[in-house]
Amino acid sequence: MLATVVPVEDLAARIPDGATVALPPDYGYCALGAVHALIRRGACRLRLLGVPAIGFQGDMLIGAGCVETVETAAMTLSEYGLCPRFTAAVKAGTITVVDSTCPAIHAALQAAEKAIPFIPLRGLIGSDILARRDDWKLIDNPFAPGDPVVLLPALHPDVALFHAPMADRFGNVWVGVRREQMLMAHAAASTFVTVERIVDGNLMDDERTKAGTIPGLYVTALAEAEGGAWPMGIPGGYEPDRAHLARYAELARTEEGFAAWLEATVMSRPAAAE
Amino acid sequence: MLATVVPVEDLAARIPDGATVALPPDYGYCALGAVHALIRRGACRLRLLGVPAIGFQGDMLIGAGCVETVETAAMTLSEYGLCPRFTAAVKAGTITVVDSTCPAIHAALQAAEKAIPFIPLRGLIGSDILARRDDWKLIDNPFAPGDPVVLLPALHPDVALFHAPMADRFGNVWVGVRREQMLMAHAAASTFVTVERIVDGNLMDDERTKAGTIPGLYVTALAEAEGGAWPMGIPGGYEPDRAHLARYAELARTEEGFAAWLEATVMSRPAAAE
Amino acid sequence: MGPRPEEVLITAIAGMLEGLGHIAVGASSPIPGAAALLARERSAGTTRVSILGSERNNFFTDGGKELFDCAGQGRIDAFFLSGAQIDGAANVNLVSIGDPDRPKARFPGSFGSGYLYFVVPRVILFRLEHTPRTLVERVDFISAPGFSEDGVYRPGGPHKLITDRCLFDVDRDRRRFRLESVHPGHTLEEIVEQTGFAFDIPPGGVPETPVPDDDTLEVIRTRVAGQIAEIYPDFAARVFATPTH
Amino acid sequence: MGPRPEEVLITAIAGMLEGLGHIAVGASSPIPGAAALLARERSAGTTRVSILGSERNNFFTDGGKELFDCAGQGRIDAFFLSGAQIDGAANVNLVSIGDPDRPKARFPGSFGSGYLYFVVPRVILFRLEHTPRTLVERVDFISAPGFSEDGVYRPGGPHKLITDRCLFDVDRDRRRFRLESVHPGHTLEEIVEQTGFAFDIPPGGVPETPVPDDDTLEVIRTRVAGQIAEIYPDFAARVFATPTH
Repeated sequence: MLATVVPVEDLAARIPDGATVALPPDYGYCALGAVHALIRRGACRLRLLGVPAIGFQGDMLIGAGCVETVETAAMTLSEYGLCPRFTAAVKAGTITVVDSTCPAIHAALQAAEKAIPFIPLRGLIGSDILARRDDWKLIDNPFAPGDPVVLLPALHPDVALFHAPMADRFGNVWVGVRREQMLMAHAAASTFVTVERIVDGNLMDDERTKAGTIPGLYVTALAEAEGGAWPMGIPGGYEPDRAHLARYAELARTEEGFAAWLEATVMSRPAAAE
Repeated sequence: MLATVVPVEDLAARIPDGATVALPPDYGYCALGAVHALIRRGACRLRLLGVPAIGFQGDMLIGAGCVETVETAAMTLSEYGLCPRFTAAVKAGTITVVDSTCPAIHAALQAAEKAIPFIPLRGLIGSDILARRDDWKLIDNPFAPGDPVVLLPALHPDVALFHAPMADRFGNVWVGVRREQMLMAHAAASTFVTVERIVDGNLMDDERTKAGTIPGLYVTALAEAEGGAWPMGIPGGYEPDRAHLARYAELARTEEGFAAWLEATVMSRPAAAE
Repeated sequence: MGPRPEEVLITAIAGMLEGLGHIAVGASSPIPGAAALLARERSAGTTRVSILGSERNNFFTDGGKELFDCAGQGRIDAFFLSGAQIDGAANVNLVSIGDPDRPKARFPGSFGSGYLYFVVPRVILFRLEHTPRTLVERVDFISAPGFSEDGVYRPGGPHKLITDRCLFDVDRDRRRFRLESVHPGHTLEEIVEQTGFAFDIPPGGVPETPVPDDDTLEVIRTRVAGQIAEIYPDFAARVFATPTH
Repeated sequence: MGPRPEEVLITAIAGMLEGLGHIAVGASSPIPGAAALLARERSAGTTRVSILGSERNNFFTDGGKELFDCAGQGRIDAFFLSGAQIDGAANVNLVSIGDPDRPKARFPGSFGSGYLYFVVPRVILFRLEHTPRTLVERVDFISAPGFSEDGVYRPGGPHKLITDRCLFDVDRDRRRFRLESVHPGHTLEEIVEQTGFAFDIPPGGVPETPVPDDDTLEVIRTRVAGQIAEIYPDFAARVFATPTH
């Protein structure tokens, strides 16, 4: 069955306002081109889910006013510091942050992947993460009374959005060891992927590439976007544009600086589909 | 860190009597050479766990008197019919069968992999599988009262035993898409693997082989055993020895026939380590 | 040459699969497999077929659990189950006859039935041996129940029961089978006699199971036969005289 | 050249890791990373080190969840945690200062601390800025609690707290820190003044943190520096004058 292949702007247009959007961390494969297209189309009320953390792409979406809530284990620009638009929005109270912890996000997505209503997780007891999560439950282990354990409800993102080095015409997407992206695709209702290139043949035909491939079954639509992670890099592909990232981190410290960055980098870029 | 590499007989010697041993189905990579060595060393009281089903290797171990219980979703020789020694043992009451269903075995191993005490699973309610499992619990979903759901306790095998096409000197084992073997290795206390060949270099260095590789961290010991799946085949490698398998299925219909097969095929083979 | 019995079954099953997005077929199921491939041929590229237990046609990449996870996610629209016994309440037995602890007969086991029957919307029960021994009043062991109490999570369940003699529809409200059609060469009397459970017979008579038209037969014997031969060479050689390789 | 402050820390931490089978180090942790590599150098091939957030040194193949699953399985013996605040009960805050809903300061978030602190036997708390602002009486937000009630599953917990001024041991019974040693160039008075929480001072005086001997320095500056430069080139260039590439 052939994949639905669309331009990047169309991919972004398929992500509705108000959607819960699962995003990979900066060290994964981030679909920055599609994120910029989301900003250009004026997406709003997005509910971001970090799998398990979010970096530049989340800060950009927040700065552009696209975001209502963020559930994540962390928001960080790593060696470039804190996320400035995120920090400003939290302090201003314009977004809601739902603090989580990495394994809770993975586990709750696995619950969605397995179509089970909840999943237990060790740890968390006595933390303010748990204290502030009305949606989590502390129960007594039914198999061993006297053993308190936290239950997390399954996390069902509306959308998974990420980038990958390659896909084929059947929508099979190679992510290698970045299996949190496979988990996102399994757990989400819709999965949108940008790829560096669409290759000939079928990634399932070689046992080695097959082992790191998300079957097209889970992929709603693909866009071919060479350099689609820019200004992030892709592991094993190209390096991040460190100068641009440093400039972003610097400019985004102020609303005006962010607005200038946004205009120059995102808004003034001709949309491929226009 | 270098892997522990031993002869096949030594690998089998490290699997203690009474151990719960997780085994892959016939369409996976089965370590038949090691299973034969287990029979030669007179292993007993083994508790087999099919992940999720077992075929020839289980029937051989049962016929040789090595097995006390079998927990599995199925025991089958597929196109070669029912498992004759298993069927005879069940009828004679000399082994205990714990009937399960495929996703329950996968889910309970995932619970062990995640170090969570239990995991829910849909389905099962109203089945005799559930009715006969004292170790499973039916609870009311704490997030949605009135929604009954089954909880399975984590399944912690003592041993995972399987074959693979290749490993490297660091104990990294390539299984490709046979990720139930990775799950077994994550869930088991000890993992013993026979491989067709130990390759030079490091399987983690190539992003493509890395995606289908079990890290050496989970591998207790390796044995190099070319043709170590015989008389089973390995997918993408060699074909099963269909004539031998058909002869086994025929001979194993009687205790005498099985004994003759055992003597000719297993007991009289010179043990590599002797 | 007129339609063979297998081709009637393939066509009847393909009719149950029309317009579905994703059909999964278990191991060792050549007729359901061929039916799924026929449905795919007719879908103009909108139907996906996963055939399990076949290296070449297994498109899953997340281990043995993925089929079940995928079904749980609602991404599998139809699946096939068989049973050593199937009863009038659509219960399926894949385990044993008699006391399960000291059985008179022991079968392989339940496989994934205890789960898939609950979550796949169209589970097609398929049993070629239609006798009072296989279609029983009450199964000796419930691998998977046909119906569930109110409140039990159950988006899936039985859709049809097809045998070598006839096709039954499922009345989910009455929790019974209803005879839908009788395969060519078989009779209502024979079916009543050979069925161990009570079932409904619609007033006004039961039609014959439609035979494939010439176009359908052509597709089955060319494109479907060619694909199925890669997976089930013996079946294809026997039914379609496809050369094995 | 004598030992640099970083080399004293690396040596002290490596001492906490002796004989362990598997040490995991989080992202952006050059000193813990170097200490783990030093422990590995001394282990004669029995210590495994996983350095996360580094493509080259990440040996996991099951996605982001594997680190946590692996730790839960008891396969990780030591890990490092830091905190914007750490308090006298070993609670760690990685989230915010003030009301979390309208914070005065907001940090990245808890990452995996709310889990790893519970399951890794030796969690080494590491905070280079030792001031009353960072080492506080009571954290504003508990990302991960230092200790747990009886009955809570907790095979892991705090093992040591090391700062740029000193090393604290953990008294699990009294649920407090106890000063273990003072780094060269620092004083007990300074530490009391710069620590926002109460801690125990063993009677009879507190020793100076041992400095690495010449053999250790040699290993750090050659084999460890070479490996750490691949992961943290800036750190290696600054501390060891290792050429960047």
